[in-house]
Amino acid sequence: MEHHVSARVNDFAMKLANVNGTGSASANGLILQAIFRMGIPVSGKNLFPSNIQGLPTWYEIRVNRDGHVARALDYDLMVAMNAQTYDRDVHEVRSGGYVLYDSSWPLDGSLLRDDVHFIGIPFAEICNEAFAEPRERTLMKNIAYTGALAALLNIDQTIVEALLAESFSRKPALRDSNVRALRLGSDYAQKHFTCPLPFHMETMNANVGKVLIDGNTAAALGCLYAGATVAAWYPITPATSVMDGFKSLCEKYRKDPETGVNNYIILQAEDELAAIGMVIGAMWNGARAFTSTAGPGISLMNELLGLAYYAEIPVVLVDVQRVGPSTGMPTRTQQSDLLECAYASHGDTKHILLLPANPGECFEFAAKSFDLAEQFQTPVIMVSDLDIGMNDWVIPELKWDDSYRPNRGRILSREEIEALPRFERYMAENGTQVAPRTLPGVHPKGAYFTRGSGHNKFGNYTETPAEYQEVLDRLLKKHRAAASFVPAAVIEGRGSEVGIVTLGGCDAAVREAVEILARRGIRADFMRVRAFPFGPEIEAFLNAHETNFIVEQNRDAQLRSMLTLETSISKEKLQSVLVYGGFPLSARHVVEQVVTQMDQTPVPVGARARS
Amino acid sequence: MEHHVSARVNDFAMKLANVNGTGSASANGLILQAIFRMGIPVSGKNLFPSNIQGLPTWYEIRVNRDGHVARALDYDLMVAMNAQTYDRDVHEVRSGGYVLYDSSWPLDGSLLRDDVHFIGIPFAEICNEAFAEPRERTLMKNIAYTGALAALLNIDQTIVEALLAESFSRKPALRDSNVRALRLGSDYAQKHFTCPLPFHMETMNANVGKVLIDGNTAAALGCLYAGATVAAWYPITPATSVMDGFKSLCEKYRKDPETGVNNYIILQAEDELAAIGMVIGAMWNGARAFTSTAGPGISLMNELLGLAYYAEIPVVLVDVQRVGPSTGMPTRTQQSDLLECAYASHGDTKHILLLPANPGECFEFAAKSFDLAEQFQTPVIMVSDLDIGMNDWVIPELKWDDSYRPNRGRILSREEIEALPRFERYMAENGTQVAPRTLPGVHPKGAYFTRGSGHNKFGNYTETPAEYQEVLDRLLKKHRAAASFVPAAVIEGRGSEVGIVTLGGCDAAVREAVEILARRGIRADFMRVRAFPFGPEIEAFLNAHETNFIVEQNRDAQLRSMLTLETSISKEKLQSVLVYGGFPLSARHVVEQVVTQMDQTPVPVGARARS
Amino acid sequence: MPSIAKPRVAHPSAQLNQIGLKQRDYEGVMSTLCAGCGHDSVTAAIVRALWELSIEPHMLAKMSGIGCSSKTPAYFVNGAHGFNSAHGRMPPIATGANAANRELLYIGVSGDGDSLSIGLGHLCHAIRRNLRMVYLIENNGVYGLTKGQFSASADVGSKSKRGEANQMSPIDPMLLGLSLGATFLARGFSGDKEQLVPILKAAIEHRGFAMVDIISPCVTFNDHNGSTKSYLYTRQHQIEATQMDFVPPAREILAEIGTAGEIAVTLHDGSVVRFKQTPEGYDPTNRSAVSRYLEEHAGTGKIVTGLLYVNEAGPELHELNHTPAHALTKVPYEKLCPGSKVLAEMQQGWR
Amino acid sequence: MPSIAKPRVAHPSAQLNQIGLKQRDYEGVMSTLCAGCGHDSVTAAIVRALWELSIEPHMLAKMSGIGCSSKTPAYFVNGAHGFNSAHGRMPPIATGANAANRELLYIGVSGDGDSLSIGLGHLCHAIRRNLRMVYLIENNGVYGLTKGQFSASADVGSKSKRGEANQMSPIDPMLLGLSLGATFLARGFSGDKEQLVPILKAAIEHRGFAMVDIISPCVTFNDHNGSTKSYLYTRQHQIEATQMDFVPPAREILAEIGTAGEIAVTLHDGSVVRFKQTPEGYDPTNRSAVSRYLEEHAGTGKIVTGLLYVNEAGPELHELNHTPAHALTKVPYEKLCPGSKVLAEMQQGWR
Ligand SMILES: Cc1ncc(C[n+]2csc(CCOP(=O)(O)OP(=O)(O)O)c2C)c(N)n1
Ligand SMILES: Cc1ncc(C[n+]2csc(CCOP(=O)(O)OP(=O)(O)O)c2C)c(N)n1
Ligand code: SF4
Ligand code: SF4
Ligand SMILES: [Mg+2]
Ligand SMILES: [Mg+2]
Repeated sequence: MEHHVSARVNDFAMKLANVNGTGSASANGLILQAIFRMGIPVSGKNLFPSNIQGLPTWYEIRVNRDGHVARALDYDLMVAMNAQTYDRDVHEVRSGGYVLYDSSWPLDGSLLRDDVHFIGIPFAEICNEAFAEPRERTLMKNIAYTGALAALLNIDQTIVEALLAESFSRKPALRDSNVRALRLGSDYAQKHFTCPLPFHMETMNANVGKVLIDGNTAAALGCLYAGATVAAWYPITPATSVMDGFKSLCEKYRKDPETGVNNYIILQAEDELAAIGMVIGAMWNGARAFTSTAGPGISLMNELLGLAYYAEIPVVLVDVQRVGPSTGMPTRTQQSDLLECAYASHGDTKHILLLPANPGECFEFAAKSFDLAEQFQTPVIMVSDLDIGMNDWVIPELKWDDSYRPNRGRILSREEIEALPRFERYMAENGTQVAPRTLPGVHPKGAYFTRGSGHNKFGNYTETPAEYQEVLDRLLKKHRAAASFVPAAVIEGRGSEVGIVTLGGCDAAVREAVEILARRGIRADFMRVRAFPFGPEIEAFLNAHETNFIVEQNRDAQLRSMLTLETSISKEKLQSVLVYGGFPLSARHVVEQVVTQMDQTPVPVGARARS
Repeated sequence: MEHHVSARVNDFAMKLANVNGTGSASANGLILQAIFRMGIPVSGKNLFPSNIQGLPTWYEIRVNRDGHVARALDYDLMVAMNAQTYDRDVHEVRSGGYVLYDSSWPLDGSLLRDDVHFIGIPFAEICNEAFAEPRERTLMKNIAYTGALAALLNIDQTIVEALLAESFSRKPALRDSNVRALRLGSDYAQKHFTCPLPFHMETMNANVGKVLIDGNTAAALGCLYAGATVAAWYPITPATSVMDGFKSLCEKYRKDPETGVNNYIILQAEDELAAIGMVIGAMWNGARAFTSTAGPGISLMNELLGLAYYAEIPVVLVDVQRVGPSTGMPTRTQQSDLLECAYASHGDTKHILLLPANPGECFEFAAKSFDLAEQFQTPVIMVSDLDIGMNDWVIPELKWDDSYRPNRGRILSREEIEALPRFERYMAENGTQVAPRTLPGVHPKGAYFTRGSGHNKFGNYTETPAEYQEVLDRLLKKHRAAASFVPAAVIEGRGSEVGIVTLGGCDAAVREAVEILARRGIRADFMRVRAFPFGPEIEAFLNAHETNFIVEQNRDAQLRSMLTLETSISKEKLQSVLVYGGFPLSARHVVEQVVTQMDQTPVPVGARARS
Repeated sequence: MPSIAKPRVAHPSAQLNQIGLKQRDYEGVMSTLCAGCGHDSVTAAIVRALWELSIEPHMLAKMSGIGCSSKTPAYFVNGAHGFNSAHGRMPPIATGANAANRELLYIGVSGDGDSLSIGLGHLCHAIRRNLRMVYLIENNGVYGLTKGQFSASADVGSKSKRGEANQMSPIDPMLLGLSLGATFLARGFSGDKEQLVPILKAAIEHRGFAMVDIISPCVTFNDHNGSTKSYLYTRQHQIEATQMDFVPPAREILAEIGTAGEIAVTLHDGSVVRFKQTPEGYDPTNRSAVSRYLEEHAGTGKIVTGLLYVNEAGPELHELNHTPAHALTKVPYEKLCPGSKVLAEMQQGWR
Repeated sequence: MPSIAKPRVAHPSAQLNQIGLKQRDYEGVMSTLCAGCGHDSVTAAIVRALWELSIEPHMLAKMSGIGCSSKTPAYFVNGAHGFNSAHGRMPPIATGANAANRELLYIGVSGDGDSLSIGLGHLCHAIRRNLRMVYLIENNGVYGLTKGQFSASADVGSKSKRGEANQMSPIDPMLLGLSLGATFLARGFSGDKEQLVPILKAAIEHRGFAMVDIISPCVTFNDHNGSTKSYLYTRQHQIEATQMDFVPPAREILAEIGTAGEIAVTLHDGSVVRFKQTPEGYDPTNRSAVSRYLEEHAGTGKIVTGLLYVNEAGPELHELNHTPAHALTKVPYEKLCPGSKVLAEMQQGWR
């Protein structure tokens, strides 16, 4: 039986199955980067285990000339390098697709599928012949399959070799063996199989002005550029690389060239309670400070987030979400900390959330977090996720406006304090809900006593209901006032009766879904929420659509819940599309659920008719 | 100018202003108890500061023959024993009311009000003459004003003396000086003023079969009767007396008469994270265990509540709410931990909440918490508050059904395990969402590995989306299934177009408000929500009313939010009445807000017309 | 699906212990740790100690926090319940478990991150309560699972894989424990099972909190030059404070014990541990001498191993609380509930 | 609205210090603590120490957690910012504050509950970081604000007002600190201002974490017979380890110092603290001697007071991190932001 996949250029998906800790991650990154350099829209998704060495790990690459690079669930090619998972890996290839495997050992006959092409290359054998050291043999197997893929998919081998040369510029011997392995793989493929496969790549020009970067590094860059000097953290996947990134950047760009001193301090805290405490202390004292964490850390930070909210202390916190509850699946992605972040802490509390969709926004929003936190004297949580934070994304080059100066909010200068008859901490200025603050060490007249216990607008201790309430009510108004300052929702299309609403890293998959739905005759407008509190455009969009599908990666419809509670929109207008197994979203998930729900529920007539 | 208050029997309110730490609390409790023994419906509300000694404190007593004993805001009598607060205290008496003050020192003329009667009794002088020791003088002043009140209000003095005799049964000298002070006060009042005042008391028979008890003691009793053997806690106002109560009870009733050993253990933990951890460990191991805390503790317990939810470990937690956010006002009441408790922890989580309204329900629900926690293998949070927990309430005597046996849920016995081919931890039994569990120490075949990380229904580690999701989805169904087992809402009245919905300690004030509104021509039905997840009766009630006013003591309409999210009711049907200054609710608050909102918003026509 | 075979202890695998079990009956699922990880060696030592002591598998409860080390309870004794809880929170969870059922043997496995950072307060209080359990710190100076950050036990000057040197003074669980009144302190090395197994056995028999600090190198993130917790470094710098052979009650074979400079420590249940002191006159029951000895060796770069301190007199949690000798979970409900009559009586006082 | 008058220190109230301030310029709002609370005496000692050292009020930051003790920063130096934070979390908040601005003087006031229970882990790590601050534990053996539960520093046998005896061994912050490498350890008694003021002054000058354990009786819940933290008990059992008079840099008045058995400790900034040793030969810089001395007195029921240990050599947080000599908050934004050009350059590498 012959099965064909149609010949397609720059439009396919492949999945690479490996064992973690064997060096495959770098090889896969190399492939991604090579494709990027070929100017083709591409994405790479690392589906890795919570383990250091020895367990199955996958990497997915999608190439799409139209720029749709959300996760594809239909794999044209499976690179099956992990015998432990052959079974499910072979099972996952689309009919007519290809499986590339290590034929050093015979493939178990039961694994074979009629409708799939098997390409066996004896990578282990080849590498064992070519390399002596066990460690090298393992590592080079990865480069060998990279070579084979270069041949099979028409990846520009000179680009791959150039990348190797860059990586090993100071280790020529290593570079040479890498190149050797690469060629071994490529030559073998060329010799034994028709290259390239029907789906393959050709150089394009789509990546001009673009870079490959992960969201956590971008967030770190945002913090650097915003002028953060104090960072406190406790290690946790998938947030750790925010701080690793910040540290590397500081080591390069924050050593004072004149004095040699560090114009920053990074505190590895004893736990997350301490990390957020350090940020509170530093911000109280006038520094720009931040911490980064994931779900368990957010839970632990609950109490102090309430303190910062109530005592009106700026805080910047980056939450890189992973699968919950509890330890959950630390290396898988989800959007399930929204409610926890929005309303963190006992008592009546609301926090500002920024919801980036990609590393570009991680950079932008991280920087913006500091302005908002200082402007509104309150915690700002940038809620990212593992998919955005730890995968490399192709995005337009980051830009910085050199005229930017931090918006420190209302901090009274020495002179302003001097001029006051008396400083009263929680007295909002006319027309704004924000009360000017003073910093320690500036002027004794500016001194006040910060507390998380009941206080009145003068900053004095109170247990009087009216005085307490006056301050608490202002906090609510202040939170609402922030709606005009946070990033507005991204809205595309208008006039449809169906709206599709999403957030964060779902962006690409949902946009693709909107296109697919349109092709299927379902017209929908698109909105991506980018912050909480919600601006008026969000309410207007939801209002303008009979049905809004809220697409999000959690079980409990957390964004939909917030939209229900925090806008005046009838909840009947809000339906849910929920995908929360832990892998990045694919357009297919969205399309299927939207179609099913539209079939089931009484849908606005126009929605289908009009397209 | 003469001002009169109408003569009223068993229908008035008074407020006592004292300095805390001077012994006034016991004197006020004595008055409350005496009125209780006179068979009159009564309530006492302690409005005390977060301080040990020297600050103003108030006590309010309301007497109402019809049983309306929610907080009254109109004081017929002010007992002004604290010169620091004369000003506001005198201000608060209703026109025509009375102020009783210590005339040992002249009253500042500026404090006098024309429309109020001042009764000066030189308590300090009297006591200084009668008693030598400074400590005794301070203490006896309180008993002296008690005596004066007995005369002025017609409190049965023999009852007061009997109470003193009971208290000091083993200290006759103390009893004698108390009685002396009591008579000094009473005699002085009798001699110098017309006694009783126009409003006063007469013996009734309303308290047969009733007791005076605070909610925290009742909760402790519930835990005792449910068979809790392990308690872990960290001190915090207003939850501390739950554990103090449990300890006293255990010391009395849990010492094994045969062996002399303690059939309980109370662990004062190092913090709240530890306290909840200890409960989790004990419950995992098959004991009935609980902890009690307040808002800050709930925040700190977030992470481990998620662990218990996800690993399906029973937990019983009593949250005695106080004013938030942060440290807030620790000695003031609020209902602002609802959202935090319902959705505690990162990731998708929902917890069972029980919402008692009075000490009777604290007892009942505390006991029930254990059954529910074990039946559903999940955290159950009894959300009480300071008003319920720390004030003495008159309630029907607590009853216990001796045929009660703990519902331990599905715990496999040694024999059941033995009979299994293989134990699989998270496999729900047919028809229920609950998966039988095993306890350590029973059988090696029952052993499994409990974890907060991703697991499948077999109890094995997983990172596979479908396997993870299967378990997470069952947890949601399990939570929903609990709706049929939690206490149903209390519903009164039907057919009105307006519903008034409340929870917890607001009960009495809202019922009174419903009556007042009816007298004003606004008919409304009443519902008190008693648990989350919400049963079908809640949805039906909300549905049956055009407008539902949700009355609660927090800023952010937290119960209304939960009703919005967790029922199918249009949120347009739900309006809010919010009172959150920290003192117990009064009917007046409710009536005023309902009337204002009905005037402002387009209200169902029938609501006013029909009454 | 592990990449590596479990390290097997060399012994006749068919040999049965007193309760008729083979050593492999004490094994767990296959390890998914890195090949060569010190923690796997500790697992093997635990298996052996439990087997030698003929512990009934289901009478063991395996407790842990989060970390590579905290995963290991899955790798021993499948027939025992295990609880891989939350980062740093194992001590309170173990406290609650033990409070409920004192009849089980509790073995907690933790890491230096889990115990000395996020869980430090809990650990100190478990020590203070003298909770009866074996508390193992698989100490590698790094956070293994989160890929190599320094932990609070990283030594001054120790270098991370990135080349950075740690500068803060390490927390030594033994010194800390001593200052808090710990009743059993021992240190071993994952690579030296001959010393570790008897230490574990003594810890299991100890009637109180038995803390064992086990230097257990992380081969992936902390076994390179410059690290003071690497195999090489540890082997070179290890000093044996005491060599001991634990003798369980049923088969006290005095013949196996060395002769010179011995000291016998009588455990609470009557079993005897005998020490061969390396430093002349070392006495693990003499608190101030132990303190002095540890103080002298602190910061010298030398790792003192062995049973360092033991005090069998301290009352443990249950003794302090006068609970029954059996598990609280065994007290029948009828004994716990005072019943309706008592309830009515007690309410007489509330009128 | 306090019930009690503030305890006033007897001194000519008009006297000016070097920066022209009166002692009352160092006072705060009126105390709302119980009449006679030890914490108020500590407040008075702080006022005096700050006045004597001529600290500029606004250059002080007052940090605390939650508790009666933690309220006290409101009662001194109105002209300084204060932060009454959350229970147990003061150490990290102070760490962050100090990281941001090292130019201020940080005085943290905590209680034994705040520091030794809920905040214990944080305290240990602040010690480890050698955070430059004065950390006072107003130690009364109870939770005052929550009405008298035992704290972790309650001594064995100490009885609560209810008559219950504590049975767990207390955590001694001094022994704990020593085991963690603390660089300044002192103990005072709230009732002995003559000893406390110089201790506070030395602590203020210390370049690192200066922990002062101050026995400060809770007159309401822990000053009765049976309690080992009561005034009476403390006065009877107090032993002076060292008497000292701190001499600040500007006015070193050697004449005030006693003569026999003196030892001078040179603080990092050159200021000199001289000790009068009560025990012959006591040397607060000799770690192992200190350890031995404390060890000997631990559990004897005798409270050793004085400057117990000092090590001026340990690098503090900022030294460890090579930050500028001035506050990080003073670094201008222009120095912090690498600018658009650098951003473009760095992205060359990400293609
Ligand atoms: C609350 C929380 N914070 C952070 C983490 C991330 N985390 C997992 S393991 C670990 C440290 C493990 O170090 P250690 O205890 O030394 O164990 P090792 O892996 O070195 O054996 C951390 C920080 C977490 N799981 N939970
Ligand atoms: C998270 C949290 N848990 C509990 C409390 C309640 N609480 C307030 S003060 C305190 C203990 C105070 O004891 P200590 O620190 O010794 O101070 P003291 O009052 O004795 O001076 C506690 C438990 C709280 N405020 N926050
Ligand atoms: S990372 Fe280190 S500690 Fe973790 S399994 Fe690997 S070697 Fe062991
Ligand atoms: S309760 Fe104790 S510690 Fe608190 S103010 Fe009163 S005396 Fe001081
Ligand atoms: Mg470690
Ligand atoms: Mg205290």
